[in-house]
Amino acid sequence: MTAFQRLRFGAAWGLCLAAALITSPDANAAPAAKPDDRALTIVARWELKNADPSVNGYAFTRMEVAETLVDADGNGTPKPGLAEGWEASADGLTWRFRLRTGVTFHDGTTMTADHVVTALNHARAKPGSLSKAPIQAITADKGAVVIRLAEPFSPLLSFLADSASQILAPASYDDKGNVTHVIGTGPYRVAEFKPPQHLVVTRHDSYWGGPASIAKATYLATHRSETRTVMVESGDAQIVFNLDPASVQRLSRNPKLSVQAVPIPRVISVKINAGHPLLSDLRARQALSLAIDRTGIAVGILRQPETAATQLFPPSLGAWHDSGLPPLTQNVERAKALLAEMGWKPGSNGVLEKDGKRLRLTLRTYPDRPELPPVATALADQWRAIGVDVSIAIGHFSDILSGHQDGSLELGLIARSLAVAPDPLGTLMQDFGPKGGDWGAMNWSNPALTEAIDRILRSQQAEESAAAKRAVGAILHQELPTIPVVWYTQTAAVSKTLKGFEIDPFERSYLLSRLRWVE
Amino acid sequence: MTVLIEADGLAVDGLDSIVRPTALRVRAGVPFTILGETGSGKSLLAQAIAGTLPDGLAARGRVRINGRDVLGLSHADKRRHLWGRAIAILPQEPWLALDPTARAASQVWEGFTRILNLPRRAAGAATEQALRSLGLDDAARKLPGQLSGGMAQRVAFVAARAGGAPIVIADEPTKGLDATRRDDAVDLLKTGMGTTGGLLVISHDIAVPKRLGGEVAIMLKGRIIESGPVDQVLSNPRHDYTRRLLAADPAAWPEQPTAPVGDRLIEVEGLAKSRGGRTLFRDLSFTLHRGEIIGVVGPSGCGKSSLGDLLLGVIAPDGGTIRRNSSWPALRFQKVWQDPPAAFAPQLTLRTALGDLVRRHGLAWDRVPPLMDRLGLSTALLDRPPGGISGGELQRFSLLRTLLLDPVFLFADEPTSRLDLITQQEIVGLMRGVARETGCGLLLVSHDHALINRVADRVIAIGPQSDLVSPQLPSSNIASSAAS
Amino acid sequence: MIRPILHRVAQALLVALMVGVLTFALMRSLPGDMAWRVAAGRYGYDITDAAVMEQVRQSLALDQPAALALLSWFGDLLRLDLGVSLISELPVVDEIAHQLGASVTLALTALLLSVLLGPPLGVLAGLRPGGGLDRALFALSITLRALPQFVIGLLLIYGLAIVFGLLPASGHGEAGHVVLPALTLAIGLAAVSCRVARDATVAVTTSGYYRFGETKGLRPLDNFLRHGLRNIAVPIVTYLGVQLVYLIEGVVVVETLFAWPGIGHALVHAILARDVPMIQGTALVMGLMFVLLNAGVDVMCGALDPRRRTS
Amino acid sequence: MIRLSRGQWAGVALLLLLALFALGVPQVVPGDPTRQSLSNALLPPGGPFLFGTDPFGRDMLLRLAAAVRLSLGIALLTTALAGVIGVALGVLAGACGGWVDRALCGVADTLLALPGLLLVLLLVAIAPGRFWPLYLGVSLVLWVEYFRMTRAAALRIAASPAVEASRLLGFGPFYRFRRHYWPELAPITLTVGAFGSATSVMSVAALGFVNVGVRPPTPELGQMMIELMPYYNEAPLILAQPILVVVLLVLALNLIAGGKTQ
Repeated sequence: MTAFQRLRFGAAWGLCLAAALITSPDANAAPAAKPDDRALTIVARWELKNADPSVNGYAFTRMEVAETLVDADGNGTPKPGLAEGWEASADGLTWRFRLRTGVTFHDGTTMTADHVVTALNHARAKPGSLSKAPIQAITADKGAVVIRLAEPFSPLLSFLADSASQILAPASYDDKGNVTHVIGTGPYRVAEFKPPQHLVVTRHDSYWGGPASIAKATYLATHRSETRTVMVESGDAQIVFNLDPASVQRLSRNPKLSVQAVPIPRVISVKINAGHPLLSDLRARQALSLAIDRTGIAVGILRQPETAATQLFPPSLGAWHDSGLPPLTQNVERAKALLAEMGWKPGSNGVLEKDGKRLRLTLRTYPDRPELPPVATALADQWRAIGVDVSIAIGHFSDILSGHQDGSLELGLIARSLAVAPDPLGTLMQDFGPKGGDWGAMNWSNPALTEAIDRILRSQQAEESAAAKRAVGAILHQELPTIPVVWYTQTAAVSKTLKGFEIDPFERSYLLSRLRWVE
Repeated sequence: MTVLIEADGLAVDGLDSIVRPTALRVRAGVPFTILGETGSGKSLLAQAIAGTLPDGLAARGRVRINGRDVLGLSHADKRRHLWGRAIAILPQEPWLALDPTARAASQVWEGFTRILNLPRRAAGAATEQALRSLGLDDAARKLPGQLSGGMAQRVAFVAARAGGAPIVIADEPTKGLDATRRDDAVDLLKTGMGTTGGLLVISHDIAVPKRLGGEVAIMLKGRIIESGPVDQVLSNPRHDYTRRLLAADPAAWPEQPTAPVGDRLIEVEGLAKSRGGRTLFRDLSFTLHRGEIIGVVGPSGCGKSSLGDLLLGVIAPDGGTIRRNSSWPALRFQKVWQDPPAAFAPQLTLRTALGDLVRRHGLAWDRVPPLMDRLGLSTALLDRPPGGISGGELQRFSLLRTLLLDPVFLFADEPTSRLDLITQQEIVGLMRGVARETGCGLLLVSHDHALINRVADRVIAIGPQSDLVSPQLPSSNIASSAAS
Repeated sequence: MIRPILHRVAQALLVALMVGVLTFALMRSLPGDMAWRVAAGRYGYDITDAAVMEQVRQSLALDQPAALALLSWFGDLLRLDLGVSLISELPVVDEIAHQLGASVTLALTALLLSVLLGPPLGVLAGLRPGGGLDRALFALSITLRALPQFVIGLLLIYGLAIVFGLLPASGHGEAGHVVLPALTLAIGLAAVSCRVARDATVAVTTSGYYRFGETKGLRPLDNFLRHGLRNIAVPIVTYLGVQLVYLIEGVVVVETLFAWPGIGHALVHAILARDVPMIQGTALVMGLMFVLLNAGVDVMCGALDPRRRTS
Repeated sequence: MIRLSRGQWAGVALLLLLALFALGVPQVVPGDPTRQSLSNALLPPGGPFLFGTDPFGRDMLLRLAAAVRLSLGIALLTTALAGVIGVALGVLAGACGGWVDRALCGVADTLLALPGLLLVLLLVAIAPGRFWPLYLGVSLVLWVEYFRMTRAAALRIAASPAVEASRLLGFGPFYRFRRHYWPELAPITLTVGAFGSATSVMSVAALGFVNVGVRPPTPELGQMMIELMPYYNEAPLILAQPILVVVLLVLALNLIAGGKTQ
């Protein structure tokens, strides 16, 4: 290189630097397009994996790409979806679903009963609610879909509303029945699907319910809550879900944003190994429950006083919540007395001892839900106040499941959705059945509870069902196979440039088609 | 004759006055050498004239170059303007002064384009010609790392003079060169000067002014104690120091009687050694006796040091045998190194280092003071680290520590090449004395034929082309073919 | 020129071997049952239970002996087949191909920004050692080096994105999105490279040849351009090779922070989800990226420094 | 033996101050750094708690002191472990040369082929929340640096006339290590050690950031930052504390390393 060339190089280098400094802000300049064409960005924590409905179906129903036969309202009550209506036979074994007409898939195909049957059969073959229903056959019959059951099963409608049971066009599946492209019927169609972070959807103009207002939306999965908060604060995203508690207060003071919080049927509870020698005694479980300062945790960590759990079922679960139950409260003295009654005596460092053994337990939890580790920390501290030495192991959530299977789990702090399908019954059957459940009771069962659940399953009458539901609640409240700590609220921060935003308590949909830009 | 450089009352001030007010004149066509030992201030004087004094030092007095007062120049840039145009400043160590990442030709070429402002093509031609005139055609495309010392020296010379400066200031241009290359370098300078140029050379080596001729100034402790035409000053010195300096030149040393032969110490037969695929020597056979001094000469890199290390058993021969007299343990075969500071652990005071040695071998410390006395070392030096005393003193210490072990064989590897002339004479004298008095066999390696000539009983000359030259020649009979 | 290439090829093979054996051994010895992790990674916490896990276990053929699994992985690697992700059931190659682009964009932008920021400032400081700029830069550099990457990132986000609203904080797809994460990496890199540049400048300007250039009569600018620049650049570029480690490691942290859908992000997730083929694939690609970038540095060094070409 | 510059002294002073803080606070202020009091959450500094409290009402003063103890402890242990191994093998390789050197260099090169964080991440994943993978992983990364620097110096020293002289004068290998190698290696060890400690402090904090580091409620600086990060607006002074402490720690170590770059 000659000196001249070098000089030129130097000049170029200076220019580059200047250019980098000057031009980079432009990249963020507000889009100059018409308001109608503005794209919406939604950020939440769940990463995208693949197009399989049993794996990622929720993402496509939330973004309103795919729909289910049965929909659910804000209380979890079934309502017509792609099915206009349905009838059950008197014995409750045959269900007939009448399909909505004029529904087209995004590839232009018109939806037929055969398509629906195919989609449902694919769903049954995969993990998910439908695989757990006692279904004998699904058939098409004169434009309707007929499902035959082996035994009466009241939560069927709710299971059909599960996102894993979404109805996709035949072209969505490959030879092996795996979904390669999500071709649904919803108001939005997939424009771009790039796991693990991106899902871009555009308006489906011939949607049976009429076209949506917002033309384009992007779902962006962002793992860290700090990053999500920052994105809505900086205006990079318009809607952000799963705010961490500390950010809720800060964001609510932000004049450009509104923060919404809606109680959802998810509860943070302590899963207990009732077969563990230290925990098999009901008094031990009661003592642990009495030691918990639920209000303190709700205020101090979740920053929402109303989320302190007074029983397992949150008020949002209507029929299941029993306001007559005595609320779970903190009573440290009573807790200590119960433990003393069992023969535990204070030892060194205030930790209780019996027969030379210290009252020491491990609480497993996982960071996928950002609230869990802080709640675990608070619990450990509160339990130490009654002389129980609890150490915390933060790991992967499957450690709790495998701990359940191999019996090594002592305590687990979990955030359990009571309504994967809108009706919690399915979850309860799974969690508190005679053999316990991975996410529920461990080494604990109660025949009365099993019987009550069975009654609900078979019941065709609302009153009988309601009484049985109260019985279920009472037993769980009394026996404490899991100790409820706080209920969940779904939080979201929304830019004030949007109107019509609502949180679906069952987290089935982001209700995009109801949104519009503020003029 | 034109006076090119004219200095009057030129002094350099640092923390204390380093160069006292000095006057000198450099005339066209007459080389001028400043001769002095390390620390005499000779380099500073040259730097003061050239305007290259390091930061923190200031020159005062008056310097005229081509009749122009340069010290008084208002702006440093104007001073700089003389560089390359009026004066060419030749660097001390040319291999360090050439840009290691630029090819030789380009380092010359830039003088023609940037200083003489020749167009590219003309500069290229000028470069080619300048290099060819010094036989450097091959060097043009080479990087400094690929040049030999002599070639680097010539490239630096051409590069320094490319700007066309008539006056050359050369600071120690022969440092680190063996005798032949030294003479080449001096000749180069002299030829380059021609009849109209000026030449100011700084040197510690008497051989330089001898070969250059012209004028010489002897410098001692910051002042010129004597100056004048070379013939006059060197043949008829007036100052006592000059006389000592001249006497210290090995060529002027008195002839010494050869020693009577003692017991056989080391017998070498058919010795061969090669390094990096190149044969250093082969079929080398000789015997070293107690009290005998064998000199080894040859150009640098010829394997002189390897020979000594072979005798010590530090490295193994490729062929032939070395039989050491088994009456003495290996510990009594010792070595003295070329660079005294490198041969001592830098962090230890000499007292600790010697104390360790005394303890290691269960000797008595009592033996140290008399030896120090004999080597002319003051006890005050003991508490200093090796870096805190002069090279000559340190070399005496390295002699001392070997003497503590009563050596029967001493390998002295260029023991005085980094020392001033007078110190050299003293050290060599001591070694010789030790050999004669204790009956220690001495293998003395040096690039200085004259020195070996005066000291050694017998000489081994090792040359690069001739794999082996003249074993066991009488000292008067050094093979001159050993030059490169 | 042959030796460095051979050296890099050997290094690449070493990376493949190490990644293969290490990740395999480690993942096999990880606590907990792999099928659990895979099921969890695939279906999430609301659906995963023992039944789902059992289904996954059967589909994965996890009972295969470890040695056999490792061998088959190497065999597949020779055919450039990295297997199928256990979580998404998509080919690892496809996933990485998508993520690699994002990571390379990020890494190269960061490298470019750091080269624009660090060395020029360092050279300026080095031209006047002990001067105001030198001391200020020293303080800045040592402070920045004391800040963990994620703190730099968060400070930048809060500063540039939230308070001033200059740049998008997070996301991917538009050109502006790369600036903050790249800047986060670049600041860390520049904090070090400016010191390297400064030291190199001091070393060069006090060197014999630089001095000789001056006394030869070259004007200061000529001397700097002809003898300074190249010699200063050599250690800086060489040091880039050292910094690549920091870059690759930084990619892991910064991608997580900025939700950048790159390979570092994928690696962390794969480790948490125990997706062995993905871990091996991503670790391998990251290792190879490291080797490749190093080879790039070699080439640049060779271009800059003729000594490398001749020796 | 090691002459420190002014900057290095400043680093040593700062480090001593931090160590004094870490060790002194528990002596002066009684209490437990993991003790929660949700009613005292996020109190500002200067009130009943000198440094304020975190969202769990834990005393920041005690937590910081404990976190510094932990960070310094890990740093000290890992650098010491890596230092002993690295210097010993470095001298061995440099002084012996030959196949010993080639073998050890091969091991080091192999480790260098992969970015260190990857190694630490994988190791930490084996036993989440435990300390030993942290120690092992960080040491495994650090010793290579010691090894390379020590080996380079040892090669040079081994070839020096001083060492040859020592051998000829009848001194053994231990003497040579003590008098020749160590005095020159000590400053290098100090520099590498200070850098290594800084790296260790940073790595542990970074692992806390990706939730694979030390398990809560043990106070750890990186984790404290992440816990407090959401409160940046509400309690900036609380959040600033762990950040400042990390910066001071690493700054002190970098200063001791002499502001060098490598």
